[in-house]
Amino acid sequence: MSAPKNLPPPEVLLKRSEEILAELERGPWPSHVTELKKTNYATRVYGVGLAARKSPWGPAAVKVEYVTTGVLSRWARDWVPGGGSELHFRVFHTPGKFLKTDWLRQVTKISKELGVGLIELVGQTGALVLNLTPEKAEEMVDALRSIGTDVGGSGDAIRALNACVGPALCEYALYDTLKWYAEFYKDKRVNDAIISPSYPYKFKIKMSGCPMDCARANRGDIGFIGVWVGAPEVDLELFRKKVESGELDPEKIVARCPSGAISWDKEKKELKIDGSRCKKSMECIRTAFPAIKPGRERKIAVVVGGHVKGRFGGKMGKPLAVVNSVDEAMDWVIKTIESWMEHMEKGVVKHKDRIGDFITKIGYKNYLKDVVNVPEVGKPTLHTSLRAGAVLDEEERAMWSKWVSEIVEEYKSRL
Amino acid sequence: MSAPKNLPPPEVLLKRSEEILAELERGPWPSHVTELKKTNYATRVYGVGLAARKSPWGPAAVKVEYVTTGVLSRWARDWVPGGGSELHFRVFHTPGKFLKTDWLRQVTKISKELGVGLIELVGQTGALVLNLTPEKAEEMVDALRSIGTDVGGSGDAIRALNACVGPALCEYALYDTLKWYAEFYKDKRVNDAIISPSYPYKFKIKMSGCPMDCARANRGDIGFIGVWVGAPEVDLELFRKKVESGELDPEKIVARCPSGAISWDKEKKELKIDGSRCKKSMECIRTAFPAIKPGRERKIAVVVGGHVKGRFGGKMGKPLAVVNSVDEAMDWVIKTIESWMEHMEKGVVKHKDRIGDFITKIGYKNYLKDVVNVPEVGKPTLHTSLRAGAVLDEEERAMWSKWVSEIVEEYKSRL
Amino acid sequence: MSEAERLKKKLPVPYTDWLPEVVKRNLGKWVDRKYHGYGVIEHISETGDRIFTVKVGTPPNFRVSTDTLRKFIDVADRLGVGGIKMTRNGNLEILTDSLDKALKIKEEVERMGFPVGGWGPTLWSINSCTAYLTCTTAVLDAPSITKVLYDYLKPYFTGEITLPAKLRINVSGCPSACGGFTTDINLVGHYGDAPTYDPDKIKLCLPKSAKAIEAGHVPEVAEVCPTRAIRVYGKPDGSVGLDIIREKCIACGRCRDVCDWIDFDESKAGVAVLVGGKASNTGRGPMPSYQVIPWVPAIPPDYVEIVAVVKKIIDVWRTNASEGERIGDWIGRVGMKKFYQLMKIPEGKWNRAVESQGEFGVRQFRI
Amino acid sequence: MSEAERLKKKLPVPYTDWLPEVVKRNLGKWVDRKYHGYGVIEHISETGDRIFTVKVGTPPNFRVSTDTLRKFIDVADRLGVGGIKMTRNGNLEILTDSLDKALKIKEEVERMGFPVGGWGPTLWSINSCTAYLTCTTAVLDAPSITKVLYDYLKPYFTGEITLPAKLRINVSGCPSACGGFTTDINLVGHYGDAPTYDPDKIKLCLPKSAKAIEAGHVPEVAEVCPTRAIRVYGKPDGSVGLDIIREKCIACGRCRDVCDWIDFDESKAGVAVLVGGKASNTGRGPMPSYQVIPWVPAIPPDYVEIVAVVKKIIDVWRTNASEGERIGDWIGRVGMKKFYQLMKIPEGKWNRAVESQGEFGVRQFRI
Ligand code: SRM
Ligand code: SRM
Ligand code: SRM
Ligand code: SRM
Ligand code: SF4
Ligand code: SF4
Ligand code: SF4
Ligand code: SF4
Ligand code: SF4
Ligand code: SF4
Ligand code: SF4
Ligand code: SF4
Repeated sequence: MSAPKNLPPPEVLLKRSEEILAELERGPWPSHVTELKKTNYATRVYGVGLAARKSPWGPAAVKVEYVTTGVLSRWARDWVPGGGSELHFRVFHTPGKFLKTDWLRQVTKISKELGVGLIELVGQTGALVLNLTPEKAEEMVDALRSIGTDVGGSGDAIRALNACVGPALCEYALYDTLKWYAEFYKDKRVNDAIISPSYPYKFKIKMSGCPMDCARANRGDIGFIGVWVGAPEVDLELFRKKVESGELDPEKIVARCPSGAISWDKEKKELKIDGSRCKKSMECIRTAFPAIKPGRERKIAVVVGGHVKGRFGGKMGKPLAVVNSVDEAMDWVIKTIESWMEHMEKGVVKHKDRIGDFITKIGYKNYLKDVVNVPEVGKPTLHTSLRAGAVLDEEERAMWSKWVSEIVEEYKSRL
Repeated sequence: MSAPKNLPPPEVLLKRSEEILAELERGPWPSHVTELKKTNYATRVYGVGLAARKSPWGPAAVKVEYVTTGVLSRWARDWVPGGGSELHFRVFHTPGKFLKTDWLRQVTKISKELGVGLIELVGQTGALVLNLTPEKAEEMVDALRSIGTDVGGSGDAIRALNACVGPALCEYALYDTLKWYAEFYKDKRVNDAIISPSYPYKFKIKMSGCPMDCARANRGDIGFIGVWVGAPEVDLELFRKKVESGELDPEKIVARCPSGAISWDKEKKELKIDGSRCKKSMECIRTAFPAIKPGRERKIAVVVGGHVKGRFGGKMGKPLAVVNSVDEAMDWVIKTIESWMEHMEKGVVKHKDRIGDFITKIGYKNYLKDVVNVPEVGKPTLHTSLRAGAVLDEEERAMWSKWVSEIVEEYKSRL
Repeated sequence: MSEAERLKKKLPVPYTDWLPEVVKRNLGKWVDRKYHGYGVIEHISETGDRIFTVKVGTPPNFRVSTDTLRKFIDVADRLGVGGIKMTRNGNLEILTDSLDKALKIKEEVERMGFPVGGWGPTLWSINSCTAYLTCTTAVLDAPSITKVLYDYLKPYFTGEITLPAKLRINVSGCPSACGGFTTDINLVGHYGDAPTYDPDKIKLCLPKSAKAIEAGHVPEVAEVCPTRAIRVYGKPDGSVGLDIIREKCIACGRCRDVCDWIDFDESKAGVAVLVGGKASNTGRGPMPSYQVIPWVPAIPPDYVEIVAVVKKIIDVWRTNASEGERIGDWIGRVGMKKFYQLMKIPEGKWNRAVESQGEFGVRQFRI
Repeated sequence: MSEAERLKKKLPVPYTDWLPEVVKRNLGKWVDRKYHGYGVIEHISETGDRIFTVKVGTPPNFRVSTDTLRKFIDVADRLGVGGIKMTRNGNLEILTDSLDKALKIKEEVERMGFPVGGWGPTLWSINSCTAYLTCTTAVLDAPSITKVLYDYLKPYFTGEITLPAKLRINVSGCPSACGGFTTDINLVGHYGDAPTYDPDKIKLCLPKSAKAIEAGHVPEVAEVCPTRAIRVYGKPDGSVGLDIIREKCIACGRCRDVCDWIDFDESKAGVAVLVGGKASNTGRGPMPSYQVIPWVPAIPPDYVEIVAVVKKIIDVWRTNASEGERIGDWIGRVGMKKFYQLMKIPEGKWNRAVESQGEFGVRQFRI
């Protein structure tokens, strides 16, 4: 990128930078600039960028031995007075992003001593991001390993996984999101892919414990969302109590259900939920918990191909299947990735085609049939195949004849 | 078609035929065989078909001068003892299929004197079907004309139109189905197409006055369905009266609404319907009419491409647009047919591709854009285009700057 | 008559000319209606006029002789207002102006042997295509199947026994499904196997010489096949051969529609049963029907197998559905798997249990 | 360290090792929860244990110095149970075991200058990408925009002013939208025009010789363009030329993502505003957001234009939505046209009012 047009002379630029940075330290909300200034991060470079209205950073080529993902390095553009450089690691966050204070102290120690003392507490994908200097990079990797984590998750590879807090704190969790967060990391095939970026593009895995989808699994390359079958579970006694005490207004609960599944019999004080209609909106549950809870028959909905931008624009995940355990979908994840890679070799998928783009290219039906071999959940289009007729062999005809004759037998007396 | 295998000798076949026909005259429901026997229709041929378990009819080539559709002629297959022939006309039914008795007497006269005395009171598409003999064919056409109707509606042409009874008897009708039934016939372009079959395949037009869709417009090549905007209209006073008298159970009405749009405040005896949710299911209306009626802002939903079988299997109509009058859609009908024909010339559409097949072939989005030039109603697929960004020129940027500056002005004091 | 004149069509316009006087007078003015038992509706106009309609069931394929029709005309003249209306589904409605007369009409037509019924939670009618009566492509005969079904299901039409909701049945003699196949229960005749052909006569549907095939011509009989199950090829002797690839065929009959020498083995033919279709926007809205039983033998004249299967479907529905639930709404709620379980239907390639998704009809619009 | 050893990753497993003791003990045993003002939740376990979480807002892009972080650690040790949890949206939760302590924690962090809030009908947080802090492809700076917005919207976070429902805002410096763009309000920086390029340096992103182009090679900078707005061609002198066809460009930045010498004119850059996205299945369910305002100028450090537009969106929503209605649910109900009317937004090519149809997320399944 070239220098901004009409770039003022360095002194002016630096002065303007100072002013803007000062401005950004005012106001009631905690300031990132105030934080930056407490560290060895090149705050001046950031300020110059703001003054020039252009990112001050260009790509640099710092390498860390055998660490092929999770390292990002920049140098200041040539128009930034005084230059500067920046290096940061994307580090595997902890499951549920719980940080025990003793461990966190170790992190701050590493950050302070080997880094520049600046931390992004959680990246937008879910990593822990630590800024550092090139000189200490190798050492920092070792230090992070010594406290049980590592660097990884950038480039054309599996990215930082993201799971909602799930059973660790949340009463709604329908499966153990954190367990599966860990299981994914442990899977050898996933693990290999975390190490070296060789995919057509990035790949993100997101897990939410329930339909609230706090992890935005809906938008992952693959997403897992806890659900239940049928109606939410109602503790009628508790519900009535809450109604009597005025805590709950049953009419409001009925009205807010987006599927019209709930009815309240005021006389009998009976709450009924039609499970076949329930859309799992969580509306009744979040209002009346624990008098209304998710149903007992727990499942996991798997969606695939969500992402931002990509080749064909952003996409919401498409339905893959409803499973009993994340395990059941593990093979699909691998098959999807393998096929995505194969299609890159064939030239169908190009570099920078996300999974969603890949599915768009080969067609959703073909993806389901040929790649993961999963029956279609439903008809995603307005057309459904509507035909009468069958080509049967003797055996099949005999089978149906027999089937019919049993019904004839059953109905004989009534015919 | 060849003769059935193991065909018994003629005497046996005829005897079996008699037995079966006799059998079909028993039972509590009025028998078609009993009717056949009162006419000059070749009942024996029908009976032989049943005995042989194969249609006894093959195509024949009776022509009526300058009548190119609506005439169907058959001869009995060579294995039918005694042979026979059959000819029938598809005749334009009356609007709403109302038959004034004096007119109907004339029809029976024509049927008896020029035909064989057998009538199909309404064909499955909506025609009036009269069986006749080849000798009297020309004469029968003239006779039908003299009573104000005509022969037409078979082959690759516009078929018998079908409209529900609409305003003539039905309190739900949201537009005048019968008027538009007639208008379609009057339109020169439609009229031309009624005369000579030159389409890739048949074309059916169906009109229902309301979402009950008694004319099955949902399944027409083009279908018109009356709808309203927002919520049904409620006459609260009448509704309350009906509740008090026990005629209506408001809880049941709430429960049966498939969209959860209705709420009933028992205390205040208030019925509220959320128009934005209402799916026009007619459930509340049919139960509580006239205390609940269709809304006042009347529209017509147009669907396209429905049919049975076709090349790619049966289809339900796809959404085209919501209009204020059938008139607005007239051009689309013509454009659709023209493009369908053009695509046949280009070899894209083949003989026996219905409109729905044609749309499948060229793509629904392309159909909307290129053929009828109608904006898409909504996103029929699971993917929606999700992008940020714009390429603007000075003028556009100035326009947005100005727009923003007005908001800045408005909010200045609060910033 | 000149060609030009002959080509000009007489069309039923202007439409108001065709309406009985009392209908014309009250066009669009209906403000209420009352049901008086099954089959009789009182239409109330804002003008104070009333029309009573008496709905009469008709023979299969809605076929009547002129003699019978004249009897109805007489009744309509004597007890009615001089008008009959045919419904789209073949019932014959006699129009009159008082409940008294309506009930008398009911009595008279019943005496003629014609049932009065339909509307509400009943069997509204059985639609039948023409099939062996006049049709060349028929595999089975729809009117006789319809007759037998009607005989058994009459109490559901007259309302002696009510149902959870409206029931319509369509019967078609072949997969063209002229009877329609998106209603509650649809019976559709089909080959039950790939078609055969008369090896000699089939030539009438093929080009004469192999050269045409080489030049890229695809004869219509092959072209219309949706699955490319028909292969046409040049033979060494210069003539043209045809193969039907059984594995690809779906027994749709499109080849038969365009070539009379495509044939089938009547002993293998049967009816497919499709259920759950709807046009109306009530309940879960319009939806297509699905083939749930690919093959039931169809043996005239008693068709016991078909009757037993249809009765069982109705029974299973009656016992399990909620009030107001059409078959499709009910299956939509409980799932096709559950329906299969109740019917003990084995699932296979030709009747894979599917879940319909998406909305149809007016529900596709945001209004 | 050997290559093999170095390549082996240390991963945060087994996962229970990472949980604070009291969390581990109550894993999956939560039976109820109570809100104590905004930001504080009491989690009630079937074991009788309780955990109180105090949710603290963090600086833009969730950036803190180790010094500040240590202060939080001290609080968590002193008043909490030795654990902090980061949320997916950058809030810092301190865990403790009594309401008393929770309120003390609230007091202390507020004294440190950090607000406590979120949950329920409030602003839950503003997610910001890193942009000018570290990113090479940034068009605008997201953290500073976020800072200014937070300054103005703080009362919505702390709950001093409540909203109809949850509000999340995402800010991203370029169309890659690392901040995400399917939440309630999304601000996304973009060029505002087709990109430009450095005519000399661009060669680094192109093949050296026209021969490669003739041989069919498409350099990545052209290949990634979704609209084929980039044309690469051989020049007569054997070198390679590049054109950007403005009419086709949608300013997505994919060319820039793979070639550092693709450039833009910062005076034309602006933010696009997308609204109505949701991941949660509440209300009308998950839905994508749509670009409703294609361009708002973004001028640091006060970004008044952006603040005014965001405030107006919030005001229009607050005044018109029903209780519990997220922005997307509300617009879904009243229609985008209505929203445009209320906001007086002119409709054009880049912000065509659309109606989202179809269901997303778990609603795509029949469960
Ligand atoms: C660090 C982070 C922003 C942050 O401040 O937290 C980030 C930063 C960058 N993203 Fe991102 N993305 C980050 C989360 C996201 C997300 C959010 C998410 O994962 O939920 C998205 C949208 C979701 C998605 O993936 O669809 C995202 C979509 C992109 C894209 C567009 C992807 C696409 O499909 O088109 C790009 C462009 C690219 O890859 O070339 C991109 C590219 C980039 C680059 C690598 C651009 C560059 O080369 O300068 C940025 C590096 C900046 C830097 O210096 O680190 N980033 N990026 C986030 C990663 C940290 C982490 O791992 O936790
Ligand atoms: C902590 C967090 C998950 C995590 O591990 O990171 C989380 C955890 C919970 N979410 Fe969430 N949500 C979290 C991000 C999200 C997201 C993601 C996002 O905002 O990008 C979503 C879906 C995206 C969206 O906005 O559609 C999300 C949609 C919800 C909802 C539905 C809100 C709605 O009105 O649509 C609820 C229910 C509610 O608020 O009534 C909810 C409720 C909850 C509760 C409070 C459950 C409850 O009501 O008892 C969970 C508390 C667990 C706890 O105490 O830790 N959570 N929640 C995230 C905290 C974000 C923050 O710091 O503000
Ligand atoms: C007469 C009638 C049945 C009846 O007893 O009422 C009928 C009879 C035939 N139909 Fe039909 N169809 C009749 C309504 C229908 C309907 C019902 C409707 O329109 O709602 C359908 C299904 C709806 C649709 O069009 O999608 C229908 C779908 C077919 C098809 C399949 C069309 C397709 O798209 O694949 C064929 C096959 C063909 O055209 O080659 C067909 C072909 C035939 C032929 C022409 C087959 C033949 O060549 O023998 C039948 C002529 C029998 C005869 O002797 O008249 N008929 N046909 C109906 C027309 C009378 C009328 O105009 O009122
Ligand atoms: C006469 C007829 C239209 C015509 O001009 O041909 C008709 C006319 C009426 N229909 Fe219909 N329907 C007629 C075929 C249909 C069809 C078509 C079909 O069955 O193939 C449908 C849609 C297809 C379907 O089954 O989904 C249809 C779906 C309805 C419904 C919705 C039934 C349901 O439960 O889903 C109602 C409302 C009801 O029954 O409560 C209805 C109600 C009505 C009423 C009775 C309105 C009312 O409740 O006051 C109309 C009476 C007008 C009158 O007195 O003449 N009509 N009605 C048709 C009579 C058929 C028959 O003889 O049995
Ligand atoms: S997604 Fe569900 S289980 Fe997970 S934190 Fe959110 S509300 Fe809890
Ligand atoms: S979870 Fe949502 S859809 Fe299901 S019953 Fe409760 S409110 Fe209705
Ligand atoms: S479609 Fe509607 S208007 Fe027409 S007859 Fe049926 S109920 Fe009446
Ligand atoms: S018409 Fe149907 S969807 Fe609309 S409010 Fe009445 S019952 Fe509900
Ligand atoms: S369904 Fe088949 S058998 Fe019946 S009339 Fe139509 S084409 Fe003939
Ligand atoms: S047209 Fe239909 S019946 Fe004929 S071969 Fe093809 S699939 Fe089979
Ligand atoms: S959104 Fe753009 S500017 Fe922000 S971090 Fe991502 S790539 Fe960089
Ligand atoms: S910004 Fe996007 S659309 Fe424009 S040239 Fe670059 S890649 Fe193509």
